Amino acid sequence: MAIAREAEPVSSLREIREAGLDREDLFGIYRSMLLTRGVEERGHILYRQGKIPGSFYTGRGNEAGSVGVATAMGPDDVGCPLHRDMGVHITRGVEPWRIFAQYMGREDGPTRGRDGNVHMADSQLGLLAMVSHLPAMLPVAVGCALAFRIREEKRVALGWFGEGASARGDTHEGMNFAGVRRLPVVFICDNNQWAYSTPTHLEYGCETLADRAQAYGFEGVVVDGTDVLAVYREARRAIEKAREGGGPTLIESMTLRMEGHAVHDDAFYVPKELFEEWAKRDPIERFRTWLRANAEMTDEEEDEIGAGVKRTLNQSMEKADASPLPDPSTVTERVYASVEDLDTPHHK
Amino acid sequence: MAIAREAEPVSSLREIREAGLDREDLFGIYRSMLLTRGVEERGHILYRQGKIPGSFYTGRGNEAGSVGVATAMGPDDVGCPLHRDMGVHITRGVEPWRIFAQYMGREDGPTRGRDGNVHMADSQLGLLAMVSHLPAMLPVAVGCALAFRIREEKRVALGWFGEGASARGDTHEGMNFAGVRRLPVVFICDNNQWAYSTPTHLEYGCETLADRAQAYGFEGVVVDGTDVLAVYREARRAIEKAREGGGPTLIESMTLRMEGHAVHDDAFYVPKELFEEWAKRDPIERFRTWLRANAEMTDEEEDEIGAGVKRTLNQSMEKADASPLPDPSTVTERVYASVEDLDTPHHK
Amino acid sequence: MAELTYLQAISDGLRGEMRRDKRVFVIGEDVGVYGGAFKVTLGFQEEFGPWRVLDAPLAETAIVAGCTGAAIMGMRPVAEMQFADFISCGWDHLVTVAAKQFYRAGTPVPIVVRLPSGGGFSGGPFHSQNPESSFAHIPGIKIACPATPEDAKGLLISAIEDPNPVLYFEHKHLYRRIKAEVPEERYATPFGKARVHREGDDITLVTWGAMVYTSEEAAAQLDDDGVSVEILDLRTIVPWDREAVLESAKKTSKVMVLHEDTRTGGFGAEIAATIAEEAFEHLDAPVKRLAAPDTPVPFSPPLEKAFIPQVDDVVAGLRELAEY
Amino acid sequence: MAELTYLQAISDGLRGEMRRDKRVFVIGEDVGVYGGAFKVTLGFQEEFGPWRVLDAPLAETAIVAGCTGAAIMGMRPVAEMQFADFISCGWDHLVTVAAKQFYRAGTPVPIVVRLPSGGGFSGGPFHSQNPESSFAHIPGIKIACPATPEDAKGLLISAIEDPNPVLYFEHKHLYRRIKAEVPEERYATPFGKARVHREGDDITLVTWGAMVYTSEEAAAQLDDDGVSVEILDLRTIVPWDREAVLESAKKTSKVMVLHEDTRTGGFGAEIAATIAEEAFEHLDAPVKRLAAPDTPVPFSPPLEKAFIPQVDDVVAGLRELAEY
Ligand SMILES: Cc1ncc(C[n+]2csc(CCOP(=O)(O)OP(=O)(O)O)c2C)c(N)n1
Ligand SMILES: Cc1ncc(C[n+]2csc(CCOP(=O)(O)OP(=O)(O)O)c2C)c(N)n1
Ligand SMILES: [Mg+2]
Ligand SMILES: [Mg+2]
Repeated sequence: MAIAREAEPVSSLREIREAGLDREDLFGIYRSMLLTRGVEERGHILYRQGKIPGSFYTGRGNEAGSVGVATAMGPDDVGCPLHRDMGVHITRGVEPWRIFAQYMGREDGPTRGRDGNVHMADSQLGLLAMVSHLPAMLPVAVGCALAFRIREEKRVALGWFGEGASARGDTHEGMNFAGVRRLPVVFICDNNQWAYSTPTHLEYGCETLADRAQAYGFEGVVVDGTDVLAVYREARRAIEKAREGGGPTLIESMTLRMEGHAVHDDAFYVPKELFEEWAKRDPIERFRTWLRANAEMTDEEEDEIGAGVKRTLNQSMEKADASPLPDPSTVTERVYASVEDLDTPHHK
Repeated sequence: MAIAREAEPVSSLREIREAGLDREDLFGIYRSMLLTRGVEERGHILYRQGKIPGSFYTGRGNEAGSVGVATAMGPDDVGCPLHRDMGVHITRGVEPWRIFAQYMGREDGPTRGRDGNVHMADSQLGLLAMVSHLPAMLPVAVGCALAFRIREEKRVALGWFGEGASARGDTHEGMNFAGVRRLPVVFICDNNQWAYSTPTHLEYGCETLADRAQAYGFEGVVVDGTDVLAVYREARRAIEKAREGGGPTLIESMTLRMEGHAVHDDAFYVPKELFEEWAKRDPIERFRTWLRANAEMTDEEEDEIGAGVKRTLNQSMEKADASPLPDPSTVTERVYASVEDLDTPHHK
Repeated sequence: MAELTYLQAISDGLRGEMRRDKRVFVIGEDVGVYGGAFKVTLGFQEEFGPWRVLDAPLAETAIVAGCTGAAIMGMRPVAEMQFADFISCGWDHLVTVAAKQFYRAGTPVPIVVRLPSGGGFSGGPFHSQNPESSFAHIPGIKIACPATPEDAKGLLISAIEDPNPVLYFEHKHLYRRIKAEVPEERYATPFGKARVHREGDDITLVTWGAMVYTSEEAAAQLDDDGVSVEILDLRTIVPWDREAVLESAKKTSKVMVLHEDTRTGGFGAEIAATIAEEAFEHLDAPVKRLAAPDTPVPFSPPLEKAFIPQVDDVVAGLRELAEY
Repeated sequence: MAELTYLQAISDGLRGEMRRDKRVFVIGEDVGVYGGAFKVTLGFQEEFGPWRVLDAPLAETAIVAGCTGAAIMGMRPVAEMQFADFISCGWDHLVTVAAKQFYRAGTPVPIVVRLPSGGGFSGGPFHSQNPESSFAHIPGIKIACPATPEDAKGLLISAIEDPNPVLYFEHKHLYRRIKAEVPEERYATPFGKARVHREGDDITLVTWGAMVYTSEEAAAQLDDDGVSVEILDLRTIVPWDREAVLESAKKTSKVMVLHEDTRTGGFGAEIAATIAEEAFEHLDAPVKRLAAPDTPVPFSPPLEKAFIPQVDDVVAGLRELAEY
């Protein structure tokens, strides 16, 4: 008894043009997806080289989901992406060298070495830094939407969560409040079929998580999370609906976590065939093929984008490595904010 | 788009006989409902006399809901009733004098003066004492069901919650876990249309809360909470289904909180017409009429039950008043349990 | 100056800030039409409308997290817990998100959570607690515990101005029992400055909240013994006024720390340990801690009386110190 | 006796109890097929089946509340938090239900929550915390913090036997780093009895968890100064061994209290305040507290090193005390 709508794939250039993207935008999306994967692949190398302390997570398999949604956001919209959503940071314009600096605990990472991994955000770009506790930022996104509603601004907040984190009370309290007040917020469930080693049937008992939207009085939609254009179209619909006062939407973006939970995990518990099956639907390869078939991307264009990404990555790693480690004597600083610290783009 | 089933009223004696109740049982239910209301009305008097410290809550309007469900429980089933569920305590057999002693903070109340109001339970009768935090006992009931499932016992746990408390994460985490593991638990939502002064449209955004059951992969049903027999029938169905391995059910029992939130609250915010409308559906009067029409309850029988309840109440108040206040020198005792304290019916 | 109850002072302070600053809004269970369980926001929804005085669902995490998000977007949320006890349901969001977001990510979270706290009226284990000590251990959170109507207003204004998460504990037992002159104009009472509630030379008594009045009664009894007690009302416990406390301790050489919350791991331990460490050479007696025993708050009056420190307990403790 | 790592000792202790007592079951995120984030329950599901080794949904409240209900129904649940940090999501159920149910209603809640805690490997603000102090303030909860493999096993067995909610903090940094002989037979290490990790005459150092080893290294350096340091490993902080601490304090007259958690309101304050009050006349120097500074746990190695008390910090503190 599925209740939520199932989104169709995007099949033609015309269709996606209607949804607001021109050819340049499409190339931009492709570039962001490549960059997203590249940043994480390079991060992995840095990790193996011992340059990244702590643990290391990637979002391989979720590049379409994260980039697709972020592309649909307006400039003044805000979002709380999680640990599989590097594509959101990239698409919003965080410079890759700062991400590498973050990974390596350097002073120029967005958290200045205070936090690691993708626990970061650039407030200039409308993003809020995630905490580890999942999905604590979801009800925080609802709070952002509340501010927009109180001030009657036409802005939208986005809250991401994993299908595993859907089990937490935070998900429920946030969605319920958003539904009651019809707040301008869009919820994105990155459903990658695993929560660490836990399969979905041990996480939730309903058919699709998008069905839960009706429990809160709003719309749910399931989208193929390897189809960046379908994700974009659905996100855009939901965001514009929220902007116009139509209330929240829950988008469930289906993909597979294509690696272990983190770098230490070989995902032995995931059936090999599942990986093989989903490898065929690799979001980047899928979009590349689409671009060749539907947007007439040439060899040249493709190479240029690929080479540009490589260049950016190389330069970024170098630049990041030049960033200093934080000065230990500053460890006790900035625990409490002073009034001047309120002078951020968010707070204005 | 309602999803949950709507339960029909019970119309004939034959029907309720099939559901497992004979004439004596019906009189027993009637007596429990009278006693429930009587205990709370007397409590109110004691409160006005200054004999009850703190605040004072009643469940007027919910006598059918609480008694109906408790009647459907098996002797080894357990439950976590809340503040509108005095009828559960009464039906399970808690002696009224101990409830008055509890109200008055006396040594013979189930919490020995450590807690007040209906924050109590007799573990001998399969009940767990509620905490104030709503609905914290709901996931605890799920934990009881987990123990039954691990030990493969044919026992069922019941967890109550108000429609207001449905907004809390506890509700969600408990139901989700129960759904995933198909645990033998039945959830009862006492939907009395108000959470303190807050109306339902500010509490949840869906049509009926029973619809939420599908979000957890189990069945939901809405029942008229003023029809004790319908409540009984649905509770029994759900309990026996859970007992046979059929997993959880969510029953939403619709009524109106017929008084203020607590004794200090005159409920000015509830439209008068609403009270008038629901007064016509008073669960006790409704059942009395049914008994006269369908079970041929005679004047004599009715009077006898009424007089018996009155007698019990009078004796109970007297007995309770003879119970001593706790000895202040014991205040620091029994913060930690010793191994001997595990010797309760629950723990065996 | 008008004579206001403690409760009116809170209400006035909050209303004033809402009039002054459009970014300030209140959210909580039943704060709207009902005016809050204790009527602090009575009439607010009429004046400010339903989007600045929001009846929240029964969902403390949604409230605290919602305030966090709104604050980061430039608002100045003031949340009301119906009882301080229910903040346990918002604990995670306060300590995990609000307290750490600035240190980690440079994002200030200027929220205020109002917490009607304290016992003395048979509220039982879940309507009487003073959970300030648990939070005082968490870096990134500030904590105010006003004792007087004047401070109730001034500290609330400071709390709203503050760019950090502030827990504002308002003692329910003072709401209507304590009345005093409160300046009508706007003023902000600074955090971290103790108030000398009563000057004295022989013993320093450090406390906050409702215990200020218990202390006062006890100190009056000590006067009859010829022992003069100085009462310091901390006003805020994060930050707390170490300088004032240490100075007074050095002057009197004997100190009692008193709080209504339970003893073990209570904030009194922090204060006592600090004095014992930093005024070591000035002390003529061990720093004495007086607090509730380590139990839940019991409901029944004789038990509750045995639980909450009473004037007699304080008198006995002060006498012991005096005789040391 | 076999030589076991700290982690193996926990694992062995738990497996033994599960074999012995059918009521014991484990629940947590990824404890089943995966064997837990740190592999403490590796192979357990194969041995005990999926209903005694339960992979929980990502839902700490469901886990803690579920354990509470199951415990009241006669089971002996052992929950695993994936990291101690996530217990903030179960805070309410621990302090509101589990801690108070016996006092209020006479219903014991014999649950154990295992909490992989502590820093030292760039886990950052949410994978490094030592949240024991927050809970130590809550009456009704017991807290164990083993430092050695032997205690890891013996305290876990005591925790499971205990009829109360027990938080069992296992320090991640000790998991594979610390190895020692552990008796093969079953034994229960009693709560509330400190262990003399090292005898000494001049200074008492009270600590627990991973800081025992930091203390040890520091004490060795003090030997060179001719100062002999006695190290007391508390093993459990609720209850804590006041007698042993006071006795040692009276013997040495100088005390340092050291913990990895942050300073203000940390449990060190309770210990220091108690010593300062009850051994007042025996002290030749103020009780010195050493702890992490009042900040979240920073990620980057130089910052984390500045945060967690290091051997050098302890040495410096001890020297100060020695010279006092
Ligand atoms: C409240 C909380 N509990 C436990 C964890 C540890 N943890 C980190 S990621 C993870 C699995 C998350 O699964 P899901 O939400 O599906 O996100 P995914 O990692 O699959 O993208 C767990 C259990 C956490 N981060 N937060
Ligand atoms: C977590 C929590 N927050 C706030 C309260 C204060 N409170 C007590 S009853 C109540 C309303 C409950 O509404 P509902 O769940 O519908 O139950 P009802 O009282 O209507 O039966 C509130 C807000 C509480 N008990 N628990
Ligand atoms: Mg997942
Ligand atoms: Mg209600």
